[in-house]
Amino acid sequence: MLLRFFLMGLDRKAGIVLTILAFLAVAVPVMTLWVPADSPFHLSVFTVSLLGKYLCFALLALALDLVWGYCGILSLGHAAFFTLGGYAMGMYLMRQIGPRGVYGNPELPDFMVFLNWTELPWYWWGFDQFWFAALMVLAVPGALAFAFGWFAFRSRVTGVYLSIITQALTFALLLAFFRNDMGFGGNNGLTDFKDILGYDIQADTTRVALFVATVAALALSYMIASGVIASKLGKVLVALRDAESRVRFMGYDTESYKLFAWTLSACMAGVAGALYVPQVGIINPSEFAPASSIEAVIWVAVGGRGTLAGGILGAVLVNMGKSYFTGALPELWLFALGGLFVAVTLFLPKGLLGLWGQLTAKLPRRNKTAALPNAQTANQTAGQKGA
Amino acid sequence: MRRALRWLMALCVVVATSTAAYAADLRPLVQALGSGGYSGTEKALAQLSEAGDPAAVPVIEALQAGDLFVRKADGTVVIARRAGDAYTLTDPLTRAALGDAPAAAVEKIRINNALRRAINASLGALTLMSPDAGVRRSAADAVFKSRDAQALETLNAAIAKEQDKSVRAAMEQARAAILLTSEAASMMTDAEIQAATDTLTARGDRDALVLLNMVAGSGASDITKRSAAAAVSTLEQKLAFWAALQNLWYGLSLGSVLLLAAIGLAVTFGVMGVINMAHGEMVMIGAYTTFLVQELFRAYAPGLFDLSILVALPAAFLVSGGVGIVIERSVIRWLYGRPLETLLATWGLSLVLQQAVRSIFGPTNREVGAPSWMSGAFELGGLTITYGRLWIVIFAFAVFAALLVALKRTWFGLSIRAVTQNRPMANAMGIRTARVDALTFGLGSGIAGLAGVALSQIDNVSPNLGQGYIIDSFMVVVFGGVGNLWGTLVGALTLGSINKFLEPYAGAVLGKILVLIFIILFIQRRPRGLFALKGRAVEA
Amino acid sequence: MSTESTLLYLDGVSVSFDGFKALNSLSLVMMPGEMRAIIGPNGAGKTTMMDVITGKTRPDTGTILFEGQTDLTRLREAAIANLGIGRKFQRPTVFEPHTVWDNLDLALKAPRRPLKTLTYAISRDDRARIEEILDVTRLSALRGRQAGSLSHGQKQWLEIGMLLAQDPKLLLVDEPVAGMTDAETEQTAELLCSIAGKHSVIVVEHDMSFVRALGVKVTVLAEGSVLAEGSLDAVSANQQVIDTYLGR
Amino acid sequence: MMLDVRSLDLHYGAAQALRSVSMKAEIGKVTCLVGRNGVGKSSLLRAIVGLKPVSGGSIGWDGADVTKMAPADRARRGIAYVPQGREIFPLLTVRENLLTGYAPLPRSQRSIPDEVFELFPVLKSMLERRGGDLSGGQQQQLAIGRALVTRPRLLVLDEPTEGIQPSIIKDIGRAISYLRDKGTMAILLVEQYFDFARDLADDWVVMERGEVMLSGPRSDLDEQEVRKYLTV
Amino acid sequence: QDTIKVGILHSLSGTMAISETTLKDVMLMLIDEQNKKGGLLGKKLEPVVVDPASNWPLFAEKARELISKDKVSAVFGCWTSVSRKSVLPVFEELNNILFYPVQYEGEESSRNVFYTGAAPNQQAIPAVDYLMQKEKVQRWVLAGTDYVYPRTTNKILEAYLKSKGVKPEDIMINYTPFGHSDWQSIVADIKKFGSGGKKTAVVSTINGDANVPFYKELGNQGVKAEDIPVVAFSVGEEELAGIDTKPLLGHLAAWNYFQSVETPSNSDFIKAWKAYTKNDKRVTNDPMEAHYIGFNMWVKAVEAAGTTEPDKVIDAMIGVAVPNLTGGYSAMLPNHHITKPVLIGEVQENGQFDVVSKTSGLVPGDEWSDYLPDSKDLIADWRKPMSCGNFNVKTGKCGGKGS
Ligand SMILES: Nc1ncnc2c1ncn2[C@@H]1O[C@H](COP(=O)(O)OP(=O)(O)OP(=O)(O)O)[C@@H](O)[C@H]1O
Ligand SMILES: Nc1ncnc2c1ncn2[C@@H]1O[C@H](COP(=O)(O)OP(=O)(O)OP(=O)(O)O)[C@@H](O)[C@H]1O
Ligand SMILES: CC(C)C[C@H](N)C(=O)O
Ligand SMILES: [Mg+2]
Ligand SMILES: [Mg+2]
Repeated sequence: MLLRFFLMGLDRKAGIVLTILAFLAVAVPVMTLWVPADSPFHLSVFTVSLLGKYLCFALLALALDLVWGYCGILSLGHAAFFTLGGYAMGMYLMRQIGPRGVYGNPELPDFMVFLNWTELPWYWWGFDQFWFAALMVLAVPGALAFAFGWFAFRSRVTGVYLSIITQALTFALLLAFFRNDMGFGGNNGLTDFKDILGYDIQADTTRVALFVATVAALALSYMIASGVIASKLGKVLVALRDAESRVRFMGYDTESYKLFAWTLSACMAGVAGALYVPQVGIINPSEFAPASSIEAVIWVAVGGRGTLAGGILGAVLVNMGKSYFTGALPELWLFALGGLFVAVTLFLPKGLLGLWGQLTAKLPRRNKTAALPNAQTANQTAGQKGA
Repeated sequence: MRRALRWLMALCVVVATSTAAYAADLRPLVQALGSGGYSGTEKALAQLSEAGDPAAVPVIEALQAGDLFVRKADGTVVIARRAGDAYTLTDPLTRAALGDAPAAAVEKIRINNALRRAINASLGALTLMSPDAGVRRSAADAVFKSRDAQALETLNAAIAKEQDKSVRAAMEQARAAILLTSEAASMMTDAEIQAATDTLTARGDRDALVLLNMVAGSGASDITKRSAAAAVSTLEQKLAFWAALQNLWYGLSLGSVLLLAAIGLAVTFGVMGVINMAHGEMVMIGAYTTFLVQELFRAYAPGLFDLSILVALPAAFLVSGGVGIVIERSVIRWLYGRPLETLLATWGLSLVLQQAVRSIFGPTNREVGAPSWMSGAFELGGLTITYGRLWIVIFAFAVFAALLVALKRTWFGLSIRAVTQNRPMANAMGIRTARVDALTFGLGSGIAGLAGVALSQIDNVSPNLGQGYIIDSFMVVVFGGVGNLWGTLVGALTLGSINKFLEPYAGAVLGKILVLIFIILFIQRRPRGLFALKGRAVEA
Repeated sequence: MSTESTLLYLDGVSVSFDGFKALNSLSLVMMPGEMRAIIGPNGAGKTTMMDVITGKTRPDTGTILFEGQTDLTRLREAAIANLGIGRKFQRPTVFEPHTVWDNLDLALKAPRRPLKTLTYAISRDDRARIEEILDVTRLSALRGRQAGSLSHGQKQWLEIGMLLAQDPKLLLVDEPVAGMTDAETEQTAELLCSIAGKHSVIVVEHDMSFVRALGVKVTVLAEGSVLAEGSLDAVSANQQVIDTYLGR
Repeated sequence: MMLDVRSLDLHYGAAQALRSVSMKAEIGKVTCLVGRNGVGKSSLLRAIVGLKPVSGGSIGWDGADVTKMAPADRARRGIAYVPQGREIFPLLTVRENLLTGYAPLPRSQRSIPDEVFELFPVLKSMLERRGGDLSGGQQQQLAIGRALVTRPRLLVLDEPTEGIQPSIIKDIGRAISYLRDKGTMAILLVEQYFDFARDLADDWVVMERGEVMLSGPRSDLDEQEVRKYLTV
Repeated sequence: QDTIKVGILHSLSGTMAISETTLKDVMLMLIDEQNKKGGLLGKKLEPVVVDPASNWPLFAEKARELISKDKVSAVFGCWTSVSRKSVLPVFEELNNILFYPVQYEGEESSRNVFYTGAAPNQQAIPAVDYLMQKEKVQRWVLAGTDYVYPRTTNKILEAYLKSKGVKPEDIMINYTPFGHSDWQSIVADIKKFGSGGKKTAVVSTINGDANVPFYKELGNQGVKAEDIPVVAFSVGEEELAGIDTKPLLGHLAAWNYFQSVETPSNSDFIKAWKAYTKNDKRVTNDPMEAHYIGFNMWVKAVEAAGTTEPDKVIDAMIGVAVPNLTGGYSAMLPNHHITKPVLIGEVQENGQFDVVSKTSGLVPGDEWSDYLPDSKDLIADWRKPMSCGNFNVKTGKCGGKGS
């Protein structure tokens, strides 16, 4: 059954995405670890970490696209789940430092020591175990999303109202985590990690392994997401995106549908955050900033909303652009990036992937709808009211 | 011991009066101001005010204003006023002109906070007899603050002579303050203490409370202590009442700031449905316009600086509105019917605008000054109200009322609403939707610009200005109910008040977190905001 | 008549909007298998009645029982629908981004819980059922079309098809033939007649020839309550009905 | 003075909805456009009022070519539209909905003609209710009323009787003939309700699959012929 | 390789751009001047500017880019502590050098970082001493932004004040969020607290954007320096440039440098700066001086080591002394902090500070505060053979209190 579920989501697009990911998972380790450094095919560890970071963002974008593209929930607070997942991982890494901290306290992280904490707060218990931390990576964002969604969906909060309260959520978390009293290192966050699962976090092999793990997580999430979308549940999601009450009158309990997708998405975001932290080496409250969530929305929009692969593409491209331009045009890059966003909306209303869709739509298609007469993708009338 | 003190005091009084006779001989004291660094100046100042000669007043005032210099050549203390590159020197006592001197030839007598305090105290004591009632009043206040026992005698004399009721009251309060705090208190009769206590109770502010508390805890007789304690408790009640009112005022004024920041968004987002992430930048542009207008005033009409804000208002409206129209015509208009994409485009625009301002004006804060009618504060009963805030409250309400009228009572407003509710149909009805759209977006942006003028008075004028308000603005509009102006008004005021209500208990940080949680919970109760539109009309 | 045997039982139902009484102590009883036509002036409260039954609007007062026992006023829309109450809206509403086929697939009677739909695979029978409905609604050729690109009338048909697919015990059909040609109107009448008996149907319509073709008991609503009830001929003879509704 | 549509083509994406459609509508006459569901009637009307750009052909009105004109400018030339699906402004009150009809009028003519309330008395009693709150039929009445406020010279009606109670349908019928008889406006009517259309039509236009199959004055056309295109 | 590359890692966009952009400019100017003097080791210096955009993980990424891609010999950068924490592992891993020019909370010493800004004992404690002695302050308001630097500084100050006999009820602590802009009630509270009859002062660790509205509110509510002086640790000439300072006359700031200090080297520096930026109104401030010192130290150390190789330079840095702009010599200590004079200035009407107090000698930076229980036994000494950032003098071991 599980197999069928995964197969269901496997269309041509998924094939391409998974092939690329599989290629990355193989080629990148080879090119970094075994290809000699002077070869043009050598990849520096720096590049690997960078790519790993992009793929974490891609996973976040994928998660976001699942709820935004397919259930119409524009989350302006998805970074909250990402960051919580990151903190769960960060707490594990922090505990792994053990007595190697500057104060040499085997129990307490440094920031607790210099603020005179004497014992580990209860919510840090268990984070010295990887399995526990890994569980929390899913459970904390998942539980928060579930609780939040349960109330919000049941109260029928929709549209901008929902968007804004997700923003309020992440903003509140931002302020809360800034406070030193929260016990998460305040503004400075968690950093100075030493090792993960016993391996030196800065070692090349560890970095490559983390990268491969990220690719795997992304591929798995992609398969889950596209399986969900292809299922009837996915169709219900799309249906309720535009006509929720109609779906309800048909007997579907739309709240639980949204809750399912929302929680699933939050867990994915949590995983993305967890993989992000060891690769960038720090997690701090600024990740909660509303702007980070908005940026994630923008990756999805740039890549193409409601396409899954678009989110991935958008996240990677935008962040690559950001990395490049902040170095190459440090004083002007915002013009470039801002201009890019404007241009994408104006000229590629369906994102980069939509462009691809527009091109292929012109050619005869060979999937199942092609057999039917009259099949055509209809464009909305320019004047018509949109969703 | 006590007797010795009393004796000493009497002596002081004698000395004080007798030195007055030798008023002409202030010169060495004035001269002493210029040597010995801060402590030397302070010592000389003390002697100068002890001398009690009003002739010293201009000297001390010059010292306060930073106009007192030492001529390096001969060490003479002079008053020097800048005239171009050089200084014009005058004699501090005789006011005789002493010619000009280059900047390098004189050295300013510097003062620090301790000196400033001493100057205030001595000026207070010395000007109690001034012919100008205003001066006497502030002198009395200064004495009240300094509680300088030396001033007591002059104060008594001044009270005896004083005709102006309110000035006299101030003087009596000052006297009561001195009596109760100085060593002399222990020698006063109960009746005297009682009288002083009453005077202070009548004053009724926190300073009085502190003094009364001292009496209540002092070594005075039980009766006085008790009556002081009673006075303390009535005063405390009164102050608590005023404090609550004051908090309400803070809520109102914070609410007005939120309202101003949000109201433009209530047009572009609330009415037009554009998720306008560049709203904050429109506010910022308004603030920078204010800066530019003020620069012009500083350069060409410094005398009229107080009017700069009045000129900045229309200017900011036009500039921000103009930018808004350009944005609408070039970008937004392609996006109607795709509200989510407006988020992406306006976010991009906000990055561009921020960076543009950063490139043009630099990344640092720019100074926007407050006109005199917007600075300072006044007391209203037990409330302290700053002029700046008061004007912002008034202004916010005025903008709100004007917008309300424009949207609800004019043809333009009707077209705006028709266009935003059903653009193609409005067009088919003969409404020029393109023009209406551009003007509406321009209106919203222009109002954001107006907000920028107001915010420049209380906040940074930097490229980040807008970012600071964008989230709050969205919260307010959504909390109040999208598309409902009254909702924006009530939402802003509610959030402002709640914030200010929580702040004293929870602290600013937790208070803010609680407000956010409140918004989240509130939206659960009212999923379409405070002033939700109900009925089929909305669902359709 | 005991409420037990009724399918739908409305008693004293009132709804007001800002003081305006859209339903005024409305009472109505439907037996299983019965078809009923409801007519009445614009604004009489017909659509509001359906809103109240399906849980879209909560009544201010009154009882609404389904199958004699289930109190509909306490249930949420989805739960009501799952009891077997299906509805066609006055304004055709279909799932615009989905194809005609998917619209029907979604409507098809099948488990509605998320985990069930996640693992759902369409069966041969279901496929056949959808084909059948496509046939009946003459949408076969458009099965792959996005519902959003259908014309008004086509959407009407699709929505009727979805209602059929849902296979509810009680069908609430609001103005099914608006925007249909006369021939189609006839067909729709036939279609509805054919499903009555197994199902109960409430039809709201202003098209008298259609109502006549149905040949069922007619209830006339006016100002939120029942004005007359009986055969079409009987009610059309009622002077009040003529004055407020039919006109001369 | 008339509406003159010449070989109009119209596409939705790649799908062609109108194929070389030509037709006329004259002042003082009711031109009735009929056809089955989805044949392109509404599309043609949308093209005439300017809400949907055409891909070929021309639309002449009042001697001018309006093919490329914005809807608002066509409205200013006297074209008023009652769309299928009512499209009233949901959050505006009934009064405000009517007032939007002032847009193409000079200030001096800005008043609501009496015939609106005579025809639809219910509107008068609900002036302050929001348009979106009205019942379906009431909204339809409002949509027609709103079009009349603009004092049109070409009134384009897309299934105006849809969802309206019989007595008012009769009133609308009477109103349309009254307006025709005033001789100041051309009326283009799309109607599925055949009896209603038959009573009013001076000219017929019959469409099928995006094309005009038949057209001409009532006298020239056999009613059965027209009906043929409406059966399944 | 014919140039020596120097990395500049300061935010040019985002919230911190407001402070950091200036530091980028000053670095460019210093490098320019050095090149005019003939460069270093016979080579030209080449600045590499990147924009970490006030985004902390991006700091780490950019640091890595500078070191491994651009192969810079040293990096001058960071403003906030969190950005420094973010890049620290990168510098340690890739063994490069960072010069950090801003005052900070201390409690850190890394072999690869040179801290040219003030440690708490070079700013906060002398400021409090001044208030206690000169202004006879008895009650204290510790107001700060709610995050690590203010919290730590206040913790140190609280301990210090208590050790001086200040009673707990005479200390009021208040924290506000970043970018706090409505200061009405807090300023009113301060006034209230200050009307208690005892001389009161505010020690402000309020940071960033929040300062301007704070000072504007102080001015409007008439909190005069004579009554309740405010001493700030992050308000310098640059910040004052955005405020009308007339109502703020006499409020204080503690720094290691003020633009108003009259020394020949300072007036040269100011002149050069104004010329370089082609703007007569540009002001100088303390972190700029820190970069000035840091850069000159690095130049000297590279010359001494004869190479830019980090290991050699790091060793050569300790003991290097260069003139600072306030008329003394600052030296690099074994703990990678420097010696600095501490100046207290009062705000003047022209937006400058008037120095009212200056420590008689130079104060050595103390990385591990003596007022925090867990760090008072720690010292850092990066000279061989100890070469340890957290040596415990009690246990005699490197590595904090444990092992
Ligand atoms: N939310 C609301 N606010 C105010 N009035 C409302 C609201 N909803 C419905 N109404 C009014 O209630 C009355 C009943 O409306 P309803 O839609 O039930 O009529 P209907 O019988 O379906 O009419 P039609 O045949 O025209 O569809 C109408 O007069 C309508 O204007
Ligand atoms: N927005 C749209 N996008 C794509 N195709 C459309 C769109 N609107 C209509 N069509 C198609 O164009 C054709 C003509 O539609 P139109 O609405 O003009 O038909 P109609 O004659 O008015 O039908 P009805 O009587 O049902 O209202 C139909 O096949 C329809 O499916
Ligand atoms: C006080 C600030 C300007 C710098 C300080 N190091 C910080 O943590 O941000
Ligand atoms: Mg109805
Ligand atoms: Mg149609």
